Amino acid sequence: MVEVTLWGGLVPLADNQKTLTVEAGTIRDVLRALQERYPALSGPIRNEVAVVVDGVVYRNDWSREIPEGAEVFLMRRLAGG
Amino acid sequence: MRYERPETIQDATALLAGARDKAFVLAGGTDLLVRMQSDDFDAELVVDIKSIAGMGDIVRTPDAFIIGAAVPCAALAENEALVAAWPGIVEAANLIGSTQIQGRCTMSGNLCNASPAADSVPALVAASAQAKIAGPNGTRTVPVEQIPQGPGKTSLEKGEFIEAIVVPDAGAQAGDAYLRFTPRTEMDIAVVGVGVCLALDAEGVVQSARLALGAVGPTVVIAQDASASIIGTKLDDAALDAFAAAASAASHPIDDKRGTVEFRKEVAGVLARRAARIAYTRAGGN
Amino acid sequence: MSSIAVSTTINGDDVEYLCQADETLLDVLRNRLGLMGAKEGCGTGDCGACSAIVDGRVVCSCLVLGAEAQGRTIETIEGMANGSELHPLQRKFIEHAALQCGICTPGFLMAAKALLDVNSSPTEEEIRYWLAGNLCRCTGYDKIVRAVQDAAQEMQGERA
Amino acid sequence: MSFDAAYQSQKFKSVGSRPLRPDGVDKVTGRARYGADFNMPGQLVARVLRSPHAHARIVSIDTARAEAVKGVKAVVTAADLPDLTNGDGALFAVLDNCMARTKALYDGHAVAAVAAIDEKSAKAALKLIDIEYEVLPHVVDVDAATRADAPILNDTVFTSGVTPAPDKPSNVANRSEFGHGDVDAGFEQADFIVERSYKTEQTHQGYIEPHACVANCNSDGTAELWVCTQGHFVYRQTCADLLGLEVSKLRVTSSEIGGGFGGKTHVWAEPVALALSRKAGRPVKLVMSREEVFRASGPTSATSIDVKIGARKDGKITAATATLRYTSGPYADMWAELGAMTSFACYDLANVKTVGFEVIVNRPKVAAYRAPSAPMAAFAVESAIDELAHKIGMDAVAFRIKNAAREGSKSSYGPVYGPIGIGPTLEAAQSHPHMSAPLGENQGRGMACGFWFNFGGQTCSDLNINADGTVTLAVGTVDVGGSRASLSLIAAEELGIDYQDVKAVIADTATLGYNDMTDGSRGTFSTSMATISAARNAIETMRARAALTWDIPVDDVFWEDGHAKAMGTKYGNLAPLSVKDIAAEAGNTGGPIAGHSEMVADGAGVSFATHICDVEVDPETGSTRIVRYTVIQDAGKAVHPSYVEGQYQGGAAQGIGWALNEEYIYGEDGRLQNPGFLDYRIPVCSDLPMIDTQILEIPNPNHPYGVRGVGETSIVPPLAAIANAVSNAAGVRMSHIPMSPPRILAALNAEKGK
Repeated sequence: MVEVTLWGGLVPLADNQKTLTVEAGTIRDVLRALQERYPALSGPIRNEVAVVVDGVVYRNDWSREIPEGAEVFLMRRLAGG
Repeated sequence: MRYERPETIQDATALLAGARDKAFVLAGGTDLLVRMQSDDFDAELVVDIKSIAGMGDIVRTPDAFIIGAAVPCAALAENEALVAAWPGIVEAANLIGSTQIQGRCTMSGNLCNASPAADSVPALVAASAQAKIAGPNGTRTVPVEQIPQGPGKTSLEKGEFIEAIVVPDAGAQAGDAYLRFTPRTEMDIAVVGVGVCLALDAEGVVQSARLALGAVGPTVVIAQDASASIIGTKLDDAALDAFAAAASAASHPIDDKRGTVEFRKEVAGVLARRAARIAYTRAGGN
Repeated sequence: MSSIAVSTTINGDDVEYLCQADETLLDVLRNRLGLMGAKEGCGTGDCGACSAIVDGRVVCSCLVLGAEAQGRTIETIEGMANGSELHPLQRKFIEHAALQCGICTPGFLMAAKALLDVNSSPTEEEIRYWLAGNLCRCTGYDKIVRAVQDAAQEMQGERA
Repeated sequence: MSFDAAYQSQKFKSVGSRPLRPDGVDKVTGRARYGADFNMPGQLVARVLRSPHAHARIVSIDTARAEAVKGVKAVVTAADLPDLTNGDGALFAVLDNCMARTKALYDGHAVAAVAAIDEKSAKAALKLIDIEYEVLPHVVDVDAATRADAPILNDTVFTSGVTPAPDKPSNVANRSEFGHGDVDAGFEQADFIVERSYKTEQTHQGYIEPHACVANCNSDGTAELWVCTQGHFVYRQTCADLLGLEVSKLRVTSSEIGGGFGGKTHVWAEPVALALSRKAGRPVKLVMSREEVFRASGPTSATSIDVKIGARKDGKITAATATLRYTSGPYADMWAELGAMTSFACYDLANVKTVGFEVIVNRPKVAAYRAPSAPMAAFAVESAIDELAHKIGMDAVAFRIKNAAREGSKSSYGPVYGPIGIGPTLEAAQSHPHMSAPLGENQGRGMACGFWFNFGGQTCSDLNINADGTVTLAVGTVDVGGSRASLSLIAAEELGIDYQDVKAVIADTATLGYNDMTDGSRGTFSTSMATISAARNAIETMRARAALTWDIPVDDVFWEDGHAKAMGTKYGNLAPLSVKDIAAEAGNTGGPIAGHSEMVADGAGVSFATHICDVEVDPETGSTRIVRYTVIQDAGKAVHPSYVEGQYQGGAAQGIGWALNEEYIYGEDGRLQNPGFLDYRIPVCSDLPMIDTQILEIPNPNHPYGVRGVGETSIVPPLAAIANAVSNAAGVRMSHIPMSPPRILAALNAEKGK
């Protein structure tokens, strides 16, 4: 089981919950589980999300395994300069 | 647009007089070519005066320096006699733009561009320099401050152009200085410009003084009472305070993208004080 | 507006071209003579990326008319190396990483060459004020100044 | 083949050295070709007509007279760019920004464009385009735009991130919030509190190369674009979307790029050039003037930020809040959100809350500018932190060390930090000689910290072993600051060959797989990872070829120091085979040898820096001179140290310009007053001292060589470092950037009670 914290913008789309627990081994599993539970999340998840696992930001690598007890955060996909 | 490169002054004045529409003189071109970039620039004729004999020369006569209209500012610093006699004028001319601009721009062009913030004009005015104007019916000479009439406007008649700047001999106990305020150390248009020229007697007492301020009015401001406030003094602090206050009072700047009214008035006083002290030492004062 | 015929010398070669009265030397170099080394960064003489040397003085070629080049000697970046042998300044700019994007480099090299031609061992301050007309947004100028100092020393050594 | 990105500590032979860059000779001889240096036969010249109004409805456009001008081959308006964005708001914003569809939303907004055989006829045609505007009230100031009486720019914009959802349109497009703990309780425990509001004016990236491209559309749907860009693959996708082209048929070639800093991550006029070419049936060259670059490309945000920080006597911060208002131009984006996330990112805080408001105004569409949104937030926070340290009577560095985030700290934007480098940069600053150097009259020292995210991204690279054993490395990230040299070092290191035997080139979109934008300081980070992966693939192939040559099992062949070697002694002493040896036989052992990599290089890790700055303030004129400047930043592993130093120095110089002189100045009429390098004053050579750098190397666990991104962080600390130095030099706390002489003199006078 993995605890996932959503960024402010997504909270209203998930029954106003800030953190959720889902069954997941990789980032892809987390995103799939979230979308199944709250279909409204699929829009932002598809084109503007980045996932932070233990402090490291991933923008594309959804195959990244999630270590046991790791902290998972959903963040807006950010632009650099 | 037509480009002409006359070889004599007469041909130049004839060309300028003969133009139906707008005609411009090209010496250094560092102002003219910038104006040409804008879409609404149009001109019938550009007269390049650099092929006219003498335009590129600095001639030393017993009582003056005659600086040809096509002499680039960089060349002024290479003329030891001029630098020795008029360091203020040379430093003002050398503050215009960058090395690349210095290789082209001229004091006559700076004068005719009639920008309130021109760098060389306050120093020339302080030095009581004159402009030798060539025209269809001969030449005339006027004090330089009579050329600019307002931003971008000069007193030159149709067919006239400046042939040379005439700087009188400085005299023994005389010294001049030019300072300007710009946010960067180079490449800026003056937010405030201050030209000072003064002459001393043997004991170091100020006999005469002229203060000219740039970028604090539509044209260069000659601060009469500021000059008066230091005549008869040895430039002690009280005299300098009065000089600075008078310089600020004489300024009537505007707010614009380069500076505010309060800033320009205050800094005019600060620079006037500093320039006066430099001129004083150059004039042999302690 | 009829064209003006101009004959001049560029990088030691005799060159002739036709240009419009209001055409700048920069446009002539780039669009008529294929000398693309001079770059237009601003078109108003404020950035120095178009610097060229006319009769020994480094100037902004965007503020010179093509017609004014008649009978003058012009040096551009393309003439700085001696065949395939780079000028010491060109070598030192690469060695010191004195360029990143490189768009300002031709202009800096022209200005630095003009400096060393008149002042063979300039101080840091003299270099910085002489090069103030060349804008660079990538390097912060540090390595450019060091490259010019190093080249001056090497050229000084050659002369000594 | 899965790629193990984990860091292995090793002794490097090539990485860490300072060789000459492969593209150096072209750049010092003037042969390098930038955006405006490319021409196609029969090309037309393009000119864009731009709105002189800050806010106006386009009532009608009549191009008949313009089309009749001799030499004009095409005139386009928004009608020639039909809306194919099918509901994608961000893409529609790009389309509308390239050419206004209903309203001109800022001074300089493109409304029409002309392609003609020469500039003269193009300029003449522009004057004959009859356009009727209905001028509307405008607003350019970030705070004025949020007031109730402000003119509404877009009546379809309702503030998102607010519950309940508002029912009236607003210029505040989005509210974002971050943080944790209970700030009110935190402030109760504070012995000292600093509360202040700060403003920063809009600045531009200031790249010396104006945007330029040559576009060519053929009647068979194929098209070509030569353009200066930070991401030709992204430009291809965006242009294809906007013009309805198939991605495979649009080939985009990245020219040498004359600086970008985030400003060339976005299309501005490229779709217009393609549209003109399509309509005229001829290639079109479009080069922006410097004035157009200032008026109509992508400067950064203007901001207004309120900060409140409380701390106990012992120096522990108990609570911190920030409210950040960022302008985004007429189209909302994520700039305020980024500011809210980065503001307190350097610190380990129990109670923190940041709220960001994205404000739309009649200014050009904001694009990224090197660590976008972070420098402004850092200016406000690091100024308040400095003031608080003074109040408590603690040394500025010690106060930061006490509160700095470390491994395990919960960041103010949410996630817990892994191993991070802020502590080491602060300790390095504390012991740096600059910190104890003497100061002269009217001089002061200031310091500040900076944070940036750093990203990875989709990256491809091809590494081909040529017959002579030398290597061609084709990469898809753009080289602005010497990355071809760094990536050649990486390939040489992994293959075990000499740097001189590797030549790196930037491939165009038709010859390499998709690469993300070169932004987020990812150039060297991601492409070095892809290059290592490609090199390892090539090594596997070469081991197999060696095995074939020796006729022994491939498992008994290992790679070391650039040679295939046979394991053990059972095969007698087979002479090791070099890359050259293996390449020479390639024809008979299976054909050309190459290593490819198509990967997602992620896990860039965040980046920290500490800057120290000495200034001298002239008390009589308010002008500030930078006397000494030191940058201390963690690079993980400096691949080519000279170009890492270059990033540190360049970022600092841009920060110095931003802090002291650079700003967009708008008149009452909403028009930009200083669209040029004369009055938009970036630092010149004589304005700056040498900029000293110190590279820390704390390996990034998610990169084989420990490499971190370095390109952006260096612009984050300068605004605050200089503000703190000015405060210590002149005794005035400046809260408005840029700290121009008039503002400092006014503050000095106010201080003296004049």
